[in-house]
Amino acid sequence: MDETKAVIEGLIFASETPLAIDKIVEIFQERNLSRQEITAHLHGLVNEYDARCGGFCLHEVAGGYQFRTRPELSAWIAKLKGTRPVALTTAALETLAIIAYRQPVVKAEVERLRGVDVSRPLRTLLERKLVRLVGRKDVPGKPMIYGTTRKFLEVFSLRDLSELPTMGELKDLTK
Amino acid sequence: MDETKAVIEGLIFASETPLAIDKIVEIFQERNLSRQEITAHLHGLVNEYDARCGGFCLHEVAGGYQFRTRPELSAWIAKLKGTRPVALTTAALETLAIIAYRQPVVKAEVERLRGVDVSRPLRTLLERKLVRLVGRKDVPGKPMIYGTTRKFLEVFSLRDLSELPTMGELKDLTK
Amino acid sequence: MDYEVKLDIFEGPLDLLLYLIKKNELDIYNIPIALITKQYLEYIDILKTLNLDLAGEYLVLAATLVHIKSKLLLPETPEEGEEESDPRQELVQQLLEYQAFKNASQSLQAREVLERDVFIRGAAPAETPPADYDNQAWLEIGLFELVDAFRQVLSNLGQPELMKIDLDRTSLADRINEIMDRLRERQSLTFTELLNGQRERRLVIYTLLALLELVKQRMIRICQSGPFGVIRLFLAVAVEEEHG
Repeated sequence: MDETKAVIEGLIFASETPLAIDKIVEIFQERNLSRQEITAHLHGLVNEYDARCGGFCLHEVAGGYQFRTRPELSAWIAKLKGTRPVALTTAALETLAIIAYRQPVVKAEVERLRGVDVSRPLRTLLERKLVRLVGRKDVPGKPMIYGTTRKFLEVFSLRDLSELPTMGELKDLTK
Repeated sequence: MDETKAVIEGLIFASETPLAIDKIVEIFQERNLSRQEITAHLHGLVNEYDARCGGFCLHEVAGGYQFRTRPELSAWIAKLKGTRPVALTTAALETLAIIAYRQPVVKAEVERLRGVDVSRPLRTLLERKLVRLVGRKDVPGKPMIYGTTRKFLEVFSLRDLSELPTMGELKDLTK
Repeated sequence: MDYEVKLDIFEGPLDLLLYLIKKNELDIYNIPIALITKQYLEYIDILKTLNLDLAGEYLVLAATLVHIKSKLLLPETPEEGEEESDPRQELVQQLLEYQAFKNASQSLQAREVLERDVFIRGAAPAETPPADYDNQAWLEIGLFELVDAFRQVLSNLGQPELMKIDLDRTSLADRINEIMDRLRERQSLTFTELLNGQRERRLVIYTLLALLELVKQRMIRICQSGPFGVIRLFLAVAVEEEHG
Protein backbone atom coordinates (compact mmCIF):
# COMPACT_ATOMS: atom_id res chain seq x y z
CA MET A 1 0.00 0.00 0.00
CA ASP A 2 1.04 3.59 -0.59
CA GLU A 3 2.88 4.76 2.52
CA THR A 4 0.81 7.92 3.03
CA LYS A 5 -2.38 5.93 2.73
CA ALA A 6 -1.06 3.39 5.24
CA VAL A 7 -0.17 6.17 7.69
CA ILE A 8 -3.65 7.68 7.35
CA GLU A 9 -5.19 4.28 7.98
CA GLY A 10 -2.97 3.75 11.01
CA LEU A 11 -3.85 7.18 12.43
CA ILE A 12 -7.57 6.55 12.09
CA PHE A 13 -7.15 3.15 13.71
CA ALA A 14 -5.12 4.54 16.63
CA SER A 15 -7.34 7.56 17.27
CA GLU A 16 -9.73 7.31 20.21
CA THR A 17 -12.27 9.54 18.52
CA PRO A 18 -13.26 10.08 14.87
CA LEU A 19 -10.22 11.60 13.18
CA ALA A 20 -10.84 14.93 11.45
CA ILE A 21 -9.23 15.77 8.11
CA ASP A 22 -7.83 18.95 9.72
CA LYS A 23 -5.99 16.79 12.20
CA ILE A 24 -4.50 14.66 9.43
CA VAL A 25 -3.42 17.80 7.58
CA GLU A 26 -1.74 19.02 10.78
CA ILE A 27 0.09 15.73 11.32
CA PHE A 28 1.35 15.75 7.72
CA GLN A 29 2.38 19.42 7.95
CA GLU A 30 6.07 18.86 7.17
CA ARG A 31 5.18 16.73 4.15
CA ASN A 32 2.93 19.42 2.74
CA LEU A 33 0.18 17.02 1.87
CA SER A 34 -2.86 18.69 0.35
CA ARG A 35 -6.40 18.21 1.64
CA GLN A 36 -7.35 16.83 -1.76
CA GLU A 37 -4.74 14.09 -1.57
CA ILE A 38 -5.85 13.19 1.95
CA THR A 39 -9.51 13.17 0.93
CA ALA A 40 -8.70 10.96 -2.05
CA HIS A 41 -6.94 8.45 0.21
CA LEU A 42 -9.86 8.52 2.64
CA HIS A 43 -12.39 7.83 -0.09
CA GLY A 44 -10.14 5.07 -1.39
CA LEU A 45 -10.09 3.44 2.03
CA VAL A 46 -13.85 3.81 2.55
CA ASN A 47 -14.53 2.11 -0.79
CA GLU A 48 -11.97 -0.60 -0.19
CA TYR A 49 -13.50 -1.59 3.15
CA ASP A 50 -17.04 -1.41 1.82
CA ALA A 51 -16.16 -3.70 -1.10
CA ARG A 52 -14.29 -6.10 1.16
CA CYS A 53 -17.34 -6.54 3.39
CA GLY A 54 -15.28 -7.71 6.38
CA GLY A 55 -15.81 -7.23 10.10
CA PHE A 56 -15.59 -3.45 10.08
CA CYS A 57 -15.82 -0.49 7.71
CA LEU A 58 -14.59 3.08 7.58
CA HIS A 59 -17.25 5.71 8.31
CA GLU A 60 -17.46 9.47 8.24
CA VAL A 61 -18.91 10.46 11.59
CA ALA A 62 -18.92 13.51 13.91
CA GLY A 63 -16.67 15.49 11.60
CA GLY A 64 -14.06 12.75 11.22
CA TYR A 65 -13.30 9.21 10.12
CA GLN A 66 -13.63 6.12 12.28
CA PHE A 67 -13.59 2.36 11.85
CA ARG A 68 -16.80 0.72 13.06
CA THR A 69 -18.05 -2.86 13.00
CA ARG A 70 -20.68 -3.68 10.40
CA PRO A 71 -24.23 -3.38 11.84
CA GLU A 72 -25.06 -6.88 10.53
CA LEU A 73 -22.62 -8.32 13.06
CA SER A 74 -24.12 -6.56 16.10
CA ALA A 75 -25.60 -9.71 17.64
CA TRP A 76 -22.20 -11.44 17.57
CA ILE A 77 -20.36 -8.48 19.04
CA ALA A 78 -23.00 -8.23 21.75
CA LYS A 79 -22.20 -11.84 22.70
CA LEU A 80 -18.59 -10.85 23.17
CA LYS A 81 -19.34 -7.71 25.17
CA GLY A 82 -21.86 -9.39 27.45
CA THR A 83 -23.92 -6.66 29.11
CA ARG A 84 -25.49 -4.09 26.86
CA PRO A 85 -25.59 -0.41 27.75
CA VAL A 86 -28.89 0.86 29.09
CA ALA A 87 -31.02 2.27 26.29
CA LEU A 88 -32.32 5.81 26.58
CA THR A 89 -35.92 6.17 27.77
CA THR A 90 -38.55 7.65 25.46
CA ALA A 91 -38.53 10.77 27.65
CA ALA A 92 -34.77 11.16 27.24
CA LEU A 93 -34.95 10.54 23.49
CA GLU A 94 -37.73 13.09 22.98
CA THR A 95 -35.83 15.63 25.05
CA LEU A 96 -32.68 14.90 23.05
CA ALA A 97 -34.52 15.29 19.73
CA ILE A 98 -35.89 18.68 20.77
CA ILE A 99 -32.47 19.90 21.90
CA ALA A 100 -30.87 18.60 18.70
CA TYR A 101 -33.32 20.50 16.48
CA ARG A 102 -33.82 23.63 18.55
CA GLN A 103 -30.32 24.23 19.88
CA PRO A 104 -29.19 26.47 21.41
CA VAL A 105 -32.30 26.07 23.55
CA VAL A 106 -33.35 26.81 27.14
CA LYS A 107 -35.01 24.23 29.38
CA ALA A 108 -38.31 26.15 29.52
CA GLU A 109 -38.66 25.90 25.73
CA VAL A 110 -37.97 22.15 25.78
CA GLU A 111 -40.65 21.80 28.45
CA ARG A 112 -43.13 23.85 26.45
CA LEU A 113 -42.59 21.62 23.43
CA ARG A 114 -42.79 18.35 25.36
CA GLY A 115 -45.60 19.54 27.61
CA VAL A 116 -43.90 18.09 30.70
CA ASP A 117 -41.04 18.74 33.09
CA VAL A 118 -37.70 17.57 31.62
CA SER A 119 -35.37 17.79 34.65
CA ARG A 120 -34.76 14.06 34.89
CA PRO A 121 -34.24 13.23 31.22
CA LEU A 122 -32.11 16.36 30.88
CA ARG A 123 -29.87 15.22 33.70
CA THR A 124 -29.53 11.77 32.11
CA LEU A 125 -28.52 13.38 28.81
CA LEU A 126 -25.97 15.60 30.56
CA GLU A 127 -24.54 12.64 32.44
CA ARG A 128 -24.24 10.64 29.25
CA LYS A 129 -22.54 13.62 27.63
CA LEU A 130 -25.06 13.70 24.80
CA VAL A 131 -26.06 17.21 25.79
CA ARG A 132 -24.05 20.03 27.31
CA LEU A 133 -24.46 23.46 28.86
CA VAL A 134 -23.40 25.97 26.24
CA GLY A 135 -23.90 29.24 28.06
CA ARG A 136 -26.62 31.58 29.18
CA LYS A 137 -29.28 33.38 27.23
CA ASP A 138 -29.10 37.14 27.40
CA VAL A 139 -32.65 37.65 28.67
CA PRO A 140 -33.92 38.42 32.19
CA GLY A 141 -33.02 35.57 34.53
CA LYS A 142 -30.19 34.52 32.18
CA PRO A 143 -31.37 30.92 31.77
CA MET A 144 -28.89 28.19 30.88
CA ILE A 145 -28.74 27.17 27.22
CA TYR A 146 -28.35 23.56 26.11
CA GLY A 147 -26.93 22.01 22.97
CA THR A 148 -25.81 18.61 21.72
CA THR A 149 -22.25 17.33 21.95
CA ARG A 150 -19.85 15.66 19.57
CA LYS A 151 -20.61 12.44 21.37
CA PHE A 152 -24.23 12.82 20.29
CA LEU A 153 -23.05 12.72 16.66
CA GLU A 154 -20.83 9.73 17.41
CA VAL A 155 -23.54 7.75 19.19
CA PHE A 156 -26.11 8.28 16.45
CA SER A 157 -23.64 7.89 13.57
CA LEU A 158 -24.14 11.39 12.22
CA ARG A 159 -21.57 13.23 10.11
CA ASP A 160 -22.93 16.52 11.41
CA LEU A 161 -26.23 18.06 12.49
CA SER A 162 -27.27 18.74 8.91
CA GLU A 163 -27.61 15.00 8.42
CA LEU A 164 -30.69 14.99 10.64
CA PRO A 165 -33.96 14.91 8.68
CA THR A 166 -35.46 18.38 8.38
CA MET A 167 -38.48 19.38 10.44
CA GLY A 168 -40.44 19.50 7.19
CA GLU A 169 -39.60 15.90 6.43
CA LEU A 170 -40.58 14.90 9.94
CA LYS A 171 -43.91 16.70 9.71
CA ASP A 172 -44.65 14.89 6.46
CA LEU A 173 -44.42 11.63 8.37
CA THR A 174 -47.32 12.83 10.50
CA LYS A 175 -49.81 12.91 7.66
CA MET B 1 -15.88 -12.06 2.61
CA ASP B 2 -17.01 -15.29 4.18
CA GLU B 3 -19.47 -14.40 6.96
CA THR B 4 -17.75 -16.40 9.70
CA LYS B 5 -14.44 -14.82 8.82
CA ALA B 6 -16.05 -11.36 8.90
CA VAL B 7 -17.56 -12.06 12.34
CA ILE B 8 -14.17 -13.21 13.67
CA GLU B 9 -12.58 -10.07 12.30
CA GLY B 10 -15.30 -7.91 13.88
CA LEU B 11 -14.91 -9.67 17.24
CA ILE B 12 -11.14 -9.14 17.31
CA PHE B 13 -11.63 -5.50 16.34
CA ALA B 14 -14.21 -4.82 19.05
CA SER B 15 -12.52 -6.82 21.81
CA GLU B 16 -10.84 -4.84 24.55
CA THR B 17 -8.14 -7.43 25.07
CA PRO B 18 -6.38 -9.84 22.69
CA LEU B 19 -9.09 -12.31 21.70
CA ALA B 20 -8.34 -15.94 22.57
CA ILE B 21 -9.36 -18.78 20.26
CA ASP B 22 -11.26 -20.36 23.18
CA LYS B 23 -13.40 -17.26 23.40
CA ILE B 24 -14.18 -17.41 19.67
CA VAL B 25 -15.10 -21.10 20.00
CA GLU B 26 -17.44 -20.18 22.87
CA ILE B 27 -19.14 -17.40 20.89
CA PHE B 28 -19.67 -19.73 17.92
CA GLN B 29 -20.94 -22.54 20.18
CA GLU B 30 -24.36 -22.86 18.52
CA ARG B 31 -22.76 -23.01 15.08
CA ASN B 32 -20.47 -25.81 16.17
CA LEU B 33 -17.45 -24.28 14.53
CA SER B 34 -14.28 -26.30 14.96
CA ARG B 35 -11.04 -24.88 16.30
CA GLN B 36 -9.37 -25.83 13.03
CA GLU B 37 -11.80 -23.76 11.00
CA ILE B 38 -11.34 -20.79 13.33
CA THR B 39 -7.57 -21.11 13.22
CA ALA B 40 -7.67 -21.29 9.43
CA HIS B 41 -9.68 -18.03 9.29
CA LEU B 42 -7.27 -16.37 11.72
CA HIS B 43 -4.25 -17.35 9.66
CA GLY B 44 -6.04 -16.18 6.55
CA LEU B 45 -6.63 -12.76 8.16
CA VAL B 46 -3.06 -12.48 9.46
CA ASN B 47 -1.66 -13.18 5.98
CA GLU B 48 -4.11 -10.87 4.29
CA TYR B 49 -3.18 -7.92 6.51
CA ASP B 50 0.55 -8.67 6.25
CA ALA B 51 0.37 -8.78 2.45
CA ARG B 52 -1.71 -5.61 2.32
CA CYS B 53 0.89 -3.68 4.32
CA GLY B 54 -1.64 -1.05 5.47
CA GLY B 55 -1.85 0.95 8.68
CA PHE B 56 -2.33 -1.99 11.00
CA CYS B 57 -1.87 -5.76 11.09
CA LEU B 58 -3.27 -8.71 12.99
CA HIS B 59 -0.94 -10.14 15.64
CA GLU B 60 -0.98 -13.09 17.97
CA VAL B 61 -0.19 -11.63 21.38
CA ALA B 62 -0.72 -12.66 25.01
CA GLY B 63 -2.63 -15.78 24.08
CA GLY B 64 -4.98 -14.08 21.67
CA TYR B 65 -5.35 -12.04 18.49
CA GLN B 66 -5.28 -8.26 18.28
CA PHE B 67 -5.03 -5.58 15.60
CA ARG B 68 -2.07 -3.27 16.12
CA THR B 69 -0.64 -0.42 14.11
CA ARG B 70 2.50 -1.30 12.18
CA PRO B 71 5.65 -0.45 14.20
CA GLU B 72 7.07 1.48 11.22
CA LEU B 73 4.32 4.06 11.71
CA SER B 74 5.01 4.69 15.40
CA ALA B 75 6.49 8.16 14.84
CA TRP B 76 3.28 9.24 13.08
CA ILE B 77 1.05 7.73 15.74
CA ALA B 78 3.05 9.54 18.44
CA LYS B 79 2.23 12.83 16.70
CA LEU B 80 -1.43 11.99 17.02
CA LYS B 81 -1.22 10.97 20.66
CA GLY B 82 0.77 14.08 21.64
CA THR B 83 -2.28 16.25 21.29
CA ARG B 84 -4.82 13.83 22.63
CA PRO B 85 -7.55 15.39 24.77
CA VAL B 86 -6.95 14.72 28.43
CA ALA B 87 -9.44 14.38 31.21
CA LEU B 88 -9.05 15.66 34.73
CA THR B 89 -9.08 13.27 37.65
CA THR B 90 -12.05 13.42 40.03
CA ALA B 91 -9.78 14.97 42.67
CA ALA B 92 -8.64 17.69 40.27
CA LEU B 93 -12.17 18.33 39.03
CA GLU B 94 -13.57 18.65 42.56
CA THR B 95 -10.73 20.95 43.58
CA LEU B 96 -11.32 23.04 40.47
CA ALA B 97 -15.04 23.22 41.17
CA ILE B 98 -14.47 24.42 44.74
CA ILE B 99 -11.99 27.07 43.60
CA ALA B 100 -14.35 28.21 40.84
CA TYR B 101 -17.27 28.67 43.18
CA ARG B 102 -15.44 29.87 46.30
CA GLN B 103 -12.72 32.06 44.84
CA PRO B 104 -10.70 33.86 46.03
CA VAL B 105 -9.98 30.97 48.33
CA VAL B 106 -7.07 29.65 50.40
CA LYS B 107 -5.88 26.07 50.20
CA ALA B 108 -6.98 25.35 53.77
CA GLU B 109 -10.58 26.18 52.88
CA VAL B 110 -10.48 23.93 49.81
CA GLU B 111 -9.13 21.15 52.00
CA ARG B 112 -11.83 21.72 54.59
CA LEU B 113 -14.48 21.30 51.91
CA ARG B 114 -12.91 18.27 50.25
CA GLY B 115 -11.88 16.72 53.55
CA VAL B 116 -8.47 15.71 52.19
CA ASP B 117 -5.14 17.22 51.21
CA VAL B 118 -5.33 18.93 47.81
CA SER B 119 -1.62 19.58 47.10
CA ARG B 120 -1.44 17.25 44.13
CA PRO B 121 -4.64 18.16 42.32
CA LEU B 122 -3.86 21.82 43.00
CA ARG B 123 -0.46 21.46 41.35
CA THR B 124 -2.04 19.77 38.35
CA LEU B 125 -4.53 22.62 38.00
CA LEU B 126 -1.76 25.23 38.28
CA GLU B 127 0.32 23.38 35.66
CA ARG B 128 -2.61 23.19 33.32
CA LYS B 129 -3.22 26.87 33.87
CA LEU B 130 -6.81 26.38 34.97
CA VAL B 131 -6.07 27.88 38.38
CA ARG B 132 -3.66 30.57 39.45
CA LEU B 133 -2.25 32.27 42.46
CA VAL B 134 -4.26 35.45 42.96
CA GLY B 135 -2.42 36.81 45.98
CA ARG B 136 -1.36 36.21 49.53
CA LYS B 137 -3.29 36.91 52.66
CA ASP B 138 -1.69 39.31 55.14
CA VAL B 139 -2.10 37.01 58.11
CA PRO B 140 0.41 34.79 59.88
CA GLY B 141 1.79 32.23 57.47
CA LYS B 142 0.80 34.45 54.53
CA PRO B 143 -1.36 31.75 52.93
CA MET B 144 -1.75 31.79 49.18
CA ILE B 145 -5.06 32.60 47.62
CA TYR B 146 -6.27 30.84 44.49
CA GLY B 147 -8.63 31.76 41.72
CA THR B 148 -9.50 30.57 38.22
CA THR B 149 -7.81 31.75 35.02
CA ARG B 150 -8.92 33.06 31.65
CA LYS B 151 -8.11 29.63 30.26
CA PHE B 152 -10.58 28.14 32.72
CA LEU B 153 -13.28 30.32 31.15
CA GLU B 154 -12.20 29.23 27.66
CA VAL B 155 -12.19 25.54 28.53
CA PHE B 156 -15.72 25.71 29.90
CA SER B 157 -16.95 28.17 27.25
CA LEU B 158 -17.87 30.81 29.79
CA ARG B 159 -17.92 34.53 29.06
CA ASP B 160 -17.31 35.29 32.73
CA LEU B 161 -17.71 33.64 36.11
CA SER B 162 -21.29 34.83 36.49
CA GLU B 163 -22.18 32.30 33.78
CA LEU B 164 -21.38 29.42 36.12
CA PRO B 165 -24.57 27.59 37.03
CA THR B 166 -25.95 28.74 40.38
CA MET B 167 -26.96 26.50 43.24
CA GLY B 168 -30.61 26.90 42.32
CA GLU B 169 -29.99 25.74 38.74
CA LEU B 170 -27.86 22.94 40.05
CA LYS B 171 -30.70 21.66 42.20
CA ASP B 172 -33.07 21.98 39.29
CA LEU B 173 -30.89 19.58 37.34
CA THR B 174 -30.40 17.15 40.15
CA LYS B 175 -33.89 16.76 41.55
CA MET C 1 -63.88 2.85 25.75
CA ASP C 2 -61.17 0.26 26.28
CA TYR C 3 -58.56 0.91 28.88
CA GLU C 4 -56.18 -1.85 28.03
CA VAL C 5 -53.48 0.63 27.18
CA LYS C 6 -51.16 1.10 30.09
CA LEU C 7 -51.37 4.65 31.33
CA ASP C 8 -47.76 5.04 32.20
CA ILE C 9 -46.78 4.69 28.58
CA PHE C 10 -47.81 8.27 27.92
CA GLU C 11 -44.97 10.72 27.84
CA GLY C 12 -47.20 13.58 28.92
CA PRO C 13 -50.52 15.27 28.19
CA LEU C 14 -49.64 15.96 24.54
CA ASP C 15 -48.75 12.33 24.05
CA LEU C 16 -52.07 11.23 25.56
CA LEU C 17 -53.95 13.65 23.34
CA LEU C 18 -52.14 12.40 20.23
CA TYR C 19 -53.00 8.85 21.23
CA LEU C 20 -56.71 9.71 21.51
CA ILE C 21 -56.66 11.44 18.12
CA LYS C 22 -55.04 8.40 16.49
CA LYS C 23 -57.25 5.90 18.27
CA ASN C 24 -60.38 7.68 17.02
CA GLU C 25 -58.83 8.20 13.59
CA LEU C 26 -59.45 11.93 13.80
CA ASP C 27 -58.12 14.68 11.56
CA ILE C 28 -55.60 16.59 13.63
CA TYR C 29 -56.49 19.80 11.76
CA ASN C 30 -60.15 19.45 12.67
CA ILE C 31 -60.37 17.94 16.11
CA PRO C 32 -63.90 17.43 17.48
CA ILE C 33 -63.13 19.13 20.76
CA ALA C 34 -66.22 17.93 22.64
CA LEU C 35 -65.42 14.25 21.98
CA ILE C 36 -61.71 14.55 22.65
CA THR C 37 -62.24 16.57 25.83
CA LYS C 38 -64.66 13.95 27.13
CA GLN C 39 -62.24 11.10 26.47
CA TYR C 40 -59.28 13.03 27.82
CA LEU C 41 -61.11 13.76 31.07
CA GLU C 42 -62.11 10.10 31.35
CA TYR C 43 -58.47 9.09 31.16
CA ILE C 44 -57.58 11.67 33.78
CA ASP C 45 -60.24 10.15 36.04
CA ILE C 46 -58.76 6.69 35.59
CA LEU C 47 -55.34 8.03 36.41
CA LYS C 48 -56.84 9.50 39.58
CA THR C 49 -58.72 6.36 40.63
CA LEU C 50 -55.60 4.32 40.08
CA ASN C 51 -54.04 6.76 42.50
CA LEU C 52 -51.21 7.43 40.09
CA ASP C 53 -49.06 10.40 40.73
CA LEU C 54 -50.84 12.71 38.33
CA ALA C 55 -48.54 15.40 37.04
CA GLY C 56 -49.94 18.93 37.05
CA GLU C 57 -49.31 19.21 33.31
CA TYR C 58 -52.18 16.80 32.61
CA LEU C 59 -54.59 19.05 34.50
CA VAL C 60 -53.34 22.14 32.71
CA LEU C 61 -54.14 20.59 29.34
CA ALA C 62 -57.52 19.44 30.65
CA ALA C 63 -58.30 23.07 31.54
CA THR C 64 -57.12 24.19 28.09
CA LEU C 65 -59.42 21.69 26.38
CA VAL C 66 -62.42 22.76 28.46
CA HIS C 67 -61.61 26.39 27.70
CA ILE C 68 -61.42 25.75 23.94
CA LYS C 69 -64.69 23.82 24.09
CA SER C 70 -66.46 26.69 25.82
CA LYS C 71 -65.08 29.19 23.31
CA LEU C 72 -66.42 27.10 20.44
CA LEU C 73 -69.84 26.99 22.06
CA LEU C 74 -70.08 30.77 22.37
CA PRO C 75 -71.41 32.65 19.35
CA GLU C 76 -68.58 34.30 17.41
CA THR C 77 -68.38 38.06 17.80
CA PRO C 78 -65.23 39.05 15.94
CA GLU C 79 -64.17 42.60 16.61
CA GLU C 80 -63.74 45.09 13.84
CA GLY C 81 -60.77 44.33 11.60
CA GLU C 82 -59.96 41.16 13.49
CA GLU C 83 -59.65 37.85 11.70
CA GLU C 84 -61.92 35.13 12.91
CA SER C 85 -59.62 32.69 14.62
CA ASP C 86 -60.10 29.06 15.46
CA PRO C 87 -59.57 28.59 19.23
CA ARG C 88 -58.11 25.16 18.45
CA GLN C 89 -55.34 26.58 16.32
CA GLU C 90 -52.68 27.01 18.99
CA LEU C 91 -53.24 23.52 20.35
CA VAL C 92 -53.09 21.98 16.87
CA GLN C 93 -49.82 23.77 16.25
CA GLN C 94 -48.42 22.45 19.50
CA LEU C 95 -49.56 18.90 18.71
CA LEU C 96 -48.04 18.97 15.23
CA GLU C 97 -44.77 20.23 16.60
CA TYR C 98 -44.73 17.60 19.32
CA GLN C 99 -45.54 14.89 16.78
CA ALA C 100 -42.66 16.06 14.62
CA PHE C 101 -40.25 15.80 17.56
CA LYS C 102 -41.61 12.36 18.39
CA ASN C 103 -40.83 11.36 14.81
CA ALA C 104 -37.41 12.92 15.21
CA SER C 105 -36.69 10.82 18.29
CA GLN C 106 -37.80 7.70 16.46
CA SER C 107 -35.61 8.50 13.48
CA LEU C 108 -32.70 8.88 15.90
CA GLN C 109 -33.45 5.44 17.33
CA ALA C 110 -33.56 4.01 13.81
CA ARG C 111 -30.01 5.09 13.10
CA GLU C 112 -26.94 2.92 13.62
CA VAL C 113 -26.52 3.48 17.35
CA LEU C 114 -23.05 3.12 18.80
CA GLU C 115 -22.68 0.09 21.09
CA ARG C 116 -26.05 -1.23 20.00
CA ASP C 117 -25.57 -1.70 16.25
CA VAL C 118 -21.99 -0.69 15.68
CA PHE C 119 -18.87 -0.87 17.82
CA ILE C 120 -15.57 0.93 17.70
CA ARG C 121 -12.11 -0.55 18.24
CA GLY C 122 -12.05 -2.03 21.71
CA ALA C 123 -8.37 -2.32 22.53
CA ALA C 124 -7.00 0.00 25.17
CA PRO C 125 -4.82 2.82 23.84
CA ALA C 126 -1.06 2.56 23.92
CA GLU C 127 0.96 4.22 26.67
CA THR C 128 0.09 7.88 27.01
CA PRO C 129 3.12 10.05 26.30
CA PRO C 130 3.87 13.00 28.60
CA ALA C 131 1.29 15.63 27.81
CA ASP C 132 2.07 19.04 26.42
CA TYR C 133 -0.49 20.97 28.42
CA ASP C 134 -0.54 24.09 26.31
CA ASN C 135 -1.55 22.10 23.28
CA GLN C 136 -4.18 20.04 25.03
CA ALA C 137 -7.65 19.90 23.75
CA TRP C 138 -10.15 19.97 26.56
CA LEU C 139 -13.05 18.18 25.01
CA GLU C 140 -13.53 15.70 27.76
CA ILE C 141 -14.72 17.98 30.51
CA GLY C 142 -17.80 20.11 30.27
CA LEU C 143 -19.49 22.58 32.53
CA PHE C 144 -21.88 19.92 33.73
CA GLU C 145 -19.04 17.76 35.00
CA LEU C 146 -17.65 20.74 36.88
CA VAL C 147 -20.99 21.62 38.47
CA ASP C 148 -21.65 18.00 39.29
CA ALA C 149 -18.28 17.71 41.00
CA PHE C 150 -19.15 20.71 43.16
CA ARG C 151 -22.54 19.23 43.97
CA GLN C 152 -20.75 16.06 45.01
CA VAL C 153 -18.51 17.99 47.38
CA LEU C 154 -21.40 19.91 48.87
CA SER C 155 -23.60 16.87 49.30
CA ASN C 156 -20.97 15.49 51.66
CA LEU C 157 -21.18 18.61 53.78
CA GLY C 158 -24.86 19.12 54.52
CA GLN C 159 -27.42 21.78 53.81
CA PRO C 160 -26.19 25.13 55.18
CA GLU C 161 -23.26 25.26 52.75
CA LEU C 162 -25.61 24.87 49.83
CA MET C 163 -27.17 28.27 50.08
CA LYS C 164 -24.06 30.40 50.08
CA ILE C 165 -23.40 30.67 46.38
CA ASP C 166 -25.33 32.67 43.90
CA LEU C 167 -24.79 34.74 40.80
CA ASP C 168 -23.56 37.75 42.78
CA ARG C 169 -20.89 35.71 44.44
CA THR C 170 -19.34 34.70 41.14
CA SER C 171 -19.63 38.18 39.63
CA LEU C 172 -17.74 39.37 42.67
CA ALA C 173 -15.02 36.81 42.01
CA ASP C 174 -14.62 38.20 38.49
CA ARG C 175 -14.10 41.68 39.85
CA ILE C 176 -11.68 40.49 42.54
CA ASN C 177 -9.56 38.66 39.97
CA GLU C 178 -9.49 41.78 37.84
CA ILE C 179 -8.46 44.08 40.69
CA MET C 180 -5.70 41.71 41.81
CA ASP C 181 -4.39 41.50 38.25
CA ARG C 182 -4.18 45.22 37.91
CA LEU C 183 -2.54 45.64 41.30
CA ARG C 184 0.11 43.12 40.33
CA GLU C 185 0.91 45.11 37.20
CA ARG C 186 1.15 48.42 39.01
CA GLN C 187 2.12 48.68 42.62
CA SER C 188 -0.85 50.84 43.57
CA LEU C 189 -4.07 52.15 42.15
CA THR C 190 -6.53 54.86 43.06
CA PHE C 191 -10.18 54.05 43.40
CA THR C 192 -10.95 56.29 40.44
CA GLU C 193 -8.41 54.50 38.26
CA LEU C 194 -10.04 51.24 39.19
CA LEU C 195 -13.38 52.36 37.81
CA ASN C 196 -11.83 53.58 34.56
CA GLY C 197 -14.38 56.34 34.30
CA GLN C 198 -17.18 53.80 34.18
CA ARG C 199 -20.23 54.82 36.14
CA GLU C 200 -22.45 51.80 35.70
CA ARG C 201 -24.25 51.17 39.00
CA ARG C 202 -23.67 47.43 39.04
CA LEU C 203 -19.98 47.79 38.32
CA VAL C 204 -19.47 50.40 41.04
CA ILE C 205 -21.28 48.24 43.58
CA TYR C 206 -19.30 45.12 42.67
CA THR C 207 -16.06 47.07 42.79
CA LEU C 208 -16.88 48.29 46.28
CA LEU C 209 -17.92 44.82 47.42
CA ALA C 210 -14.76 43.35 45.91
CA LEU C 211 -12.60 45.87 47.77
CA LEU C 212 -14.35 45.14 51.07
CA GLU C 213 -13.85 41.42 50.52
CA LEU C 214 -10.18 41.92 49.65
CA VAL C 215 -9.60 44.02 52.77
CA LYS C 216 -11.45 41.50 54.91
CA GLN C 217 -9.37 38.70 53.45
CA ARG C 218 -6.27 40.82 54.11
CA MET C 219 -5.17 40.70 50.52
CA ILE C 220 -4.98 44.46 49.99
CA ARG C 221 -4.58 47.62 52.04
CA ILE C 222 -6.43 50.84 51.41
CA CYS C 223 -4.92 54.20 52.34
CA GLN C 224 -6.25 57.72 52.10
CA SER C 225 -4.09 60.83 51.94
CA GLY C 226 -5.98 62.79 54.56
CA PRO C 227 -9.71 63.66 54.76
CA PHE C 228 -11.31 63.78 51.28
CA GLY C 229 -7.90 62.84 49.83
CA VAL C 230 -7.16 60.31 47.12
CA ILE C 231 -7.90 56.67 48.07
CA ARG C 232 -5.08 54.33 47.12
CA LEU C 233 -5.00 50.54 47.04
CA PHE C 234 -1.89 48.42 47.67
CA LEU C 235 -1.21 44.72 47.64
CA ALA C 236 -0.94 43.62 51.26
CA VAL C 237 1.75 41.06 50.45
CA ALA C 238 4.01 40.86 47.43
CA VAL C 239 3.05 37.92 45.27
CA GLU C 240 5.77 35.68 43.94
CA GLU C 241 5.03 33.97 40.70
CA GLU C 242 6.06 30.50 41.76
CA HIS C 243 3.88 28.19 43.73
CA GLY C 244 4.83 25.45 46.09
